[in-house]
Amino acid sequence: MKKLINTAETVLEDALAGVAAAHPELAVDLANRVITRAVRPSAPKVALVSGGGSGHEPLHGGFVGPGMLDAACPGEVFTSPVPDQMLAAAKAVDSGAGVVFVVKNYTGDVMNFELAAELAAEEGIEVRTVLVDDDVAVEDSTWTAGRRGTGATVLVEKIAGALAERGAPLDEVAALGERVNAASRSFAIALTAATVPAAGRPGFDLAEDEIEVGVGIHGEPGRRREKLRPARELVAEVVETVLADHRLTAGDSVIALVNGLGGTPLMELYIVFGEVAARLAEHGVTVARSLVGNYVTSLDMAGFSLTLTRADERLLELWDAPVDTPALKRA
Amino acid sequence: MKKLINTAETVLEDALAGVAAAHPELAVDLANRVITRAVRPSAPKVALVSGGGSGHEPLHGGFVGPGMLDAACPGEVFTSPVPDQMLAAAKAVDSGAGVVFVVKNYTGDVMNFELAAELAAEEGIEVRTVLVDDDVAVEDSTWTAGRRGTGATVLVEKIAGALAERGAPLDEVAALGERVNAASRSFAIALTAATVPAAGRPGFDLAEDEIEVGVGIHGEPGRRREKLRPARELVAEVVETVLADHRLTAGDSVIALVNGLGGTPLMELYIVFGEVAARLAEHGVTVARSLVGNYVTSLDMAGFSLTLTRADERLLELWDAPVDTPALKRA
Amino acid sequence: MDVDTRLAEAWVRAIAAAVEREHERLTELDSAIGDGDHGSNLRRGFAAVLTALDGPDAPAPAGPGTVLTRTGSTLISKVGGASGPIYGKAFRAIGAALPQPGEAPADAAGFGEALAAGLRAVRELGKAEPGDKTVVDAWTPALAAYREAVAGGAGLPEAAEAAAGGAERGALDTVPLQARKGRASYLGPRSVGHQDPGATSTALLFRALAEATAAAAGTPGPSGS
Amino acid sequence: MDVDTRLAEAWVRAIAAAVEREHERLTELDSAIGDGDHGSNLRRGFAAVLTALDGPDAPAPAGPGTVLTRTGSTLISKVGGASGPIYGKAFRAIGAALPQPGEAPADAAGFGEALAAGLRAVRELGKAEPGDKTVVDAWTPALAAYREAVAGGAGLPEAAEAAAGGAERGALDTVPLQARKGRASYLGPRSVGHQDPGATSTALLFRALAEATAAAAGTPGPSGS
Ligand SMILES: Nc1ncnc2c1ncn2[C@@H]1O[C@H](COP(=O)(O)OP(=O)(O)O)[C@@H](O)[C@H]1O
Ligand SMILES: Nc1ncnc2c1ncn2[C@@H]1O[C@H](COP(=O)(O)OP(=O)(O)O)[C@@H](O)[C@H]1O
Ligand SMILES: [Mg+2]
Ligand SMILES: [Mg+2]
Ligand SMILES: [Mg+2]
Ligand SMILES: [Mg+2]
Repeated sequence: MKKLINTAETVLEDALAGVAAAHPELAVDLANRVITRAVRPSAPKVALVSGGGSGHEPLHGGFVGPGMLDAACPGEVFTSPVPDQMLAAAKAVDSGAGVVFVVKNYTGDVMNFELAAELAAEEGIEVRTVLVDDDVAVEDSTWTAGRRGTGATVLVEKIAGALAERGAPLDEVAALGERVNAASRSFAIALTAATVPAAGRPGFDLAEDEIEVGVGIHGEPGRRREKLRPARELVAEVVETVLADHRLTAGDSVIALVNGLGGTPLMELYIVFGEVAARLAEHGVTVARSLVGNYVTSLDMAGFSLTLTRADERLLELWDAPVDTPALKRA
Repeated sequence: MKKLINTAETVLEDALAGVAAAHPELAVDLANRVITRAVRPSAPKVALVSGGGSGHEPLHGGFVGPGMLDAACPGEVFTSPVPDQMLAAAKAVDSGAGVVFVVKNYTGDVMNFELAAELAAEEGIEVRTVLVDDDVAVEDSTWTAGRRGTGATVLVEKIAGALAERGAPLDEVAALGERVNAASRSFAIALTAATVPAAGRPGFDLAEDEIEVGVGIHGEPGRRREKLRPARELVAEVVETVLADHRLTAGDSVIALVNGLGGTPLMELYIVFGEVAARLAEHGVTVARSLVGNYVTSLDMAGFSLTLTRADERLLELWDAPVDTPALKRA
Repeated sequence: MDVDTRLAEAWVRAIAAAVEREHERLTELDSAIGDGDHGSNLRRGFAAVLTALDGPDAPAPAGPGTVLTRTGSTLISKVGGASGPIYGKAFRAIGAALPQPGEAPADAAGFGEALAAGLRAVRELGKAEPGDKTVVDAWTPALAAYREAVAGGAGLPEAAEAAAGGAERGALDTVPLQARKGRASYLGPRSVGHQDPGATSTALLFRALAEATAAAAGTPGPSGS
Repeated sequence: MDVDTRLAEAWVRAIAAAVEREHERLTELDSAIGDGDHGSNLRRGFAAVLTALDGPDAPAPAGPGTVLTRTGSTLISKVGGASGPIYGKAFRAIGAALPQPGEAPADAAGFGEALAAGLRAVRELGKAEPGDKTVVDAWTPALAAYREAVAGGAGLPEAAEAAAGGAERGALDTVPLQARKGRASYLGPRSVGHQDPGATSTALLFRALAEATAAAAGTPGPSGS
């Protein structure tokens, strides 16, 4: 394992120290492991709190700031944070208008946020939870823990964050978050496995010509193993898979996120995006907005995910709203 | 070689097609391989043109936009662009106020931009060239091609770009670019080699516990091979190396860029930045501004570079000026 | 043998030692069908539990129930992931099911009820059925074997030994199962052929109970045996 | 033998064929002490040169000088990197040094002057001295051997053969050198022990000249031999 770390045990605290040093616009509570905005919103507003295992940076800490999250709770690598963190975050950012937890659908995250919601309620904080479950690689959700939450998280946090910033009430912000999630589908392909620092070696072995199709963001293997093929073919398959589930049709318009999993150069992500745009054009689907880069990563995993969110005027307008976070900015 | 590409021969054109599809705010001339702003500045201004081999994304195309570059010329992977590209770029963006070429100091880049400058002069375009050579790993510049241009390029392009945006004359913009370069020093460490698509395999072989110290951004081996050590120790060495050359002393303040080489997760870059901040604090050097992320990459190479630019009021004020490019935004 | 504070602490310490010894194996199992952190999750959690027991700020526990509820709370506060709430809630439920200080301490049968409360808590939180390839698949046969032993007249050490055997068989029996809960479920049929990490740690937990009770039986403590 | 249009074209085609054959080796050498693109750079460049010669838009060349200056211009426009301008300027200089259409064609001695002009262009642009581990280290001995052969009365094919030998020796002789120009110079002492890719491609270029002139000598063209 080759990593720029001090020890496997201290990756989270060391990384948080770096975030604190790099971002005066954020306040990092190292003891509670909570990242908030350094400058509180001037008026009371619904607060957005998210969190999850670390190793997905810039998610979630990189999305804290005006127009998006109020707080993020980073857990250990690929491990849901603990309820105490979310409670501390909720207490730190609640202005009385209530708190929305944005939770990616993983057993651990769901359970821990659930416990936190109970604790917050006991402290008199109103909490709504938006569950993100956009990954269509998880095919049979009756017989699984349900679809995983992946790339759509960025869209939920951005769009619901924009609405919260405008002073919308708690239920409305949560409902919009749910709508964005319902309008989103994702699918990912990995070229290499991720190495969890504490595990010390890659989660699975792939031959020089093999890929994992339908992976999540926690280094787990995908639905199946295939041979590497040209980007055009891989993307065509990914687009077909997403569209098959999404029922997007000619005339629809989408926000498209081509997301790197951490180890893939931007140049390749642009090649992928070019293919995505071409395939969608063939289907008559318009790419109204797009985002290409590393947003929801999986440590050093090479590969990409595609997220398509069906767009309408309102979502686009909120997507375009100003945002000022370390990883997403718009004037 | 595992890459999300169609063919090794078409990576550049396929990536440019993706850039064109992803960024309506850019105009991509696929035939000439020139990226410009889609919307021209309203008033005549000095135009900044940069370029270099591809594989360093987001450099340079990702820095085209208000407040930074007017045009970028991407060459083949790790290969300087050709003079025709820079000439086409200069013709496309010159408003009569002249053009500054920002050139990283590599034999190929220098030669090709030199030829381009001659051609541009023949067409009546006034050109100044700012050479970026910040990499202190190249120790004995009398016996080499001189210091390489690496991370400082981002600072030169941002700061000179801000000045150009305000309407400063050609010589002033070029002089400021040179001043930023002179105030900057960089050093890089690689944990893995980069794989050039056309070569098909890594540029060098590293054992599971080895690193290359003092690498450039073209996949070439560094000054020496060492054993991997904790981030704290690696960073301490890098900071010492840069400071030794830079003669920064207590009370000085810097803009610090911790830059990922393409294959290193953001979490590790934050760990590195935390260590950089701690070491600089020990030296009494203030980090006035910082940037952590993938800005000047080397395909899929894992590792980081550190760039320190001595800051003064004027540089900071221009660093803080608005910028709106795909990879760097500030309101 | 009754369940006293000392036994409760000994059990928790034995789990911590087992986790320290076996965390690499747990992580390896979790790498195969999960995300490769189960060992480090429990290790972090039980290290914190030991600190809570032994640290300078540790209050003297008011009884075995308190030891176990505090263990559960610490796991919830320190582990995260799926196993944090699951084991955390389980220990809190076990602790809550034990008699209060002043009441008569739990005997083998009473402790069986507490273990059952633990399983109920796991199932309530995680909604897993037996056969879903989770903690439940080790805990269920462990509890059944424990009860059968008690019904046959066994004391706590023997019943715990039976439970450990049951948990270990249950963990092994997860190998051919296709996961339907937790991360492993994402793998679909590819989860078949691997032992579930959580069921495996549950087996460690019951093996630790067998060790702690056997040791208590061998070295009579203040409460005798 | 004089240098006519057909010979100039044959030379360029022979280089293109050699580059197509050897590009992987050139890239491999460049991977060791450079950035692993020298083979693909020249391959891209000479493919474009062939298109410029043969493509539908190719104008009929007005003479051997035009063939070579056009080759140089195409390399400059298509290659990039260090080798693009270096070889581009070299071919442009060689072409410019050849007699204009209407003038008496260059003989072996005249062509030697053109090759010398090529080397001057390389050195003017790149500022490399012999021993810096560059193209110059193959071109210099190639030119010396060529001139020596011509001084000894050799015709063009024999002189070219001598030049090819000189270039190949020169390329081999770069192995022990420490690079002082180009990317390889960044490696410092670590550049020692590797053959320079650019010197190696220069050897291909002179070997192609030997082949083309030998073929022209064997199969008399319009200009005879
Ligand atoms: N719904 C559930 N009910 C019971 N146990 C579960 C459930 N989901 C997961 N588990 C257990 O949790 C274990 C994984 O724990 P751990 O790796 O620590 O958490 P995570 O899956 O969040 O990384 C699995 O092996 C499984 O036994
Ligand atoms: N200053 C120079 N003068 C002459 N030849 C040079 C000089 N610098 C580099 N070269 C030659 O260029 C070769 C590398 O070419 P190439 O790989 O195509 O370009 P780049 O180095 O830009 O990647 C080197 O092997 C060397 O022979
Ligand atoms: Mg986990
Ligand atoms: Mg090159
Ligand atoms: Mg796990
Ligand atoms: Mg090269």
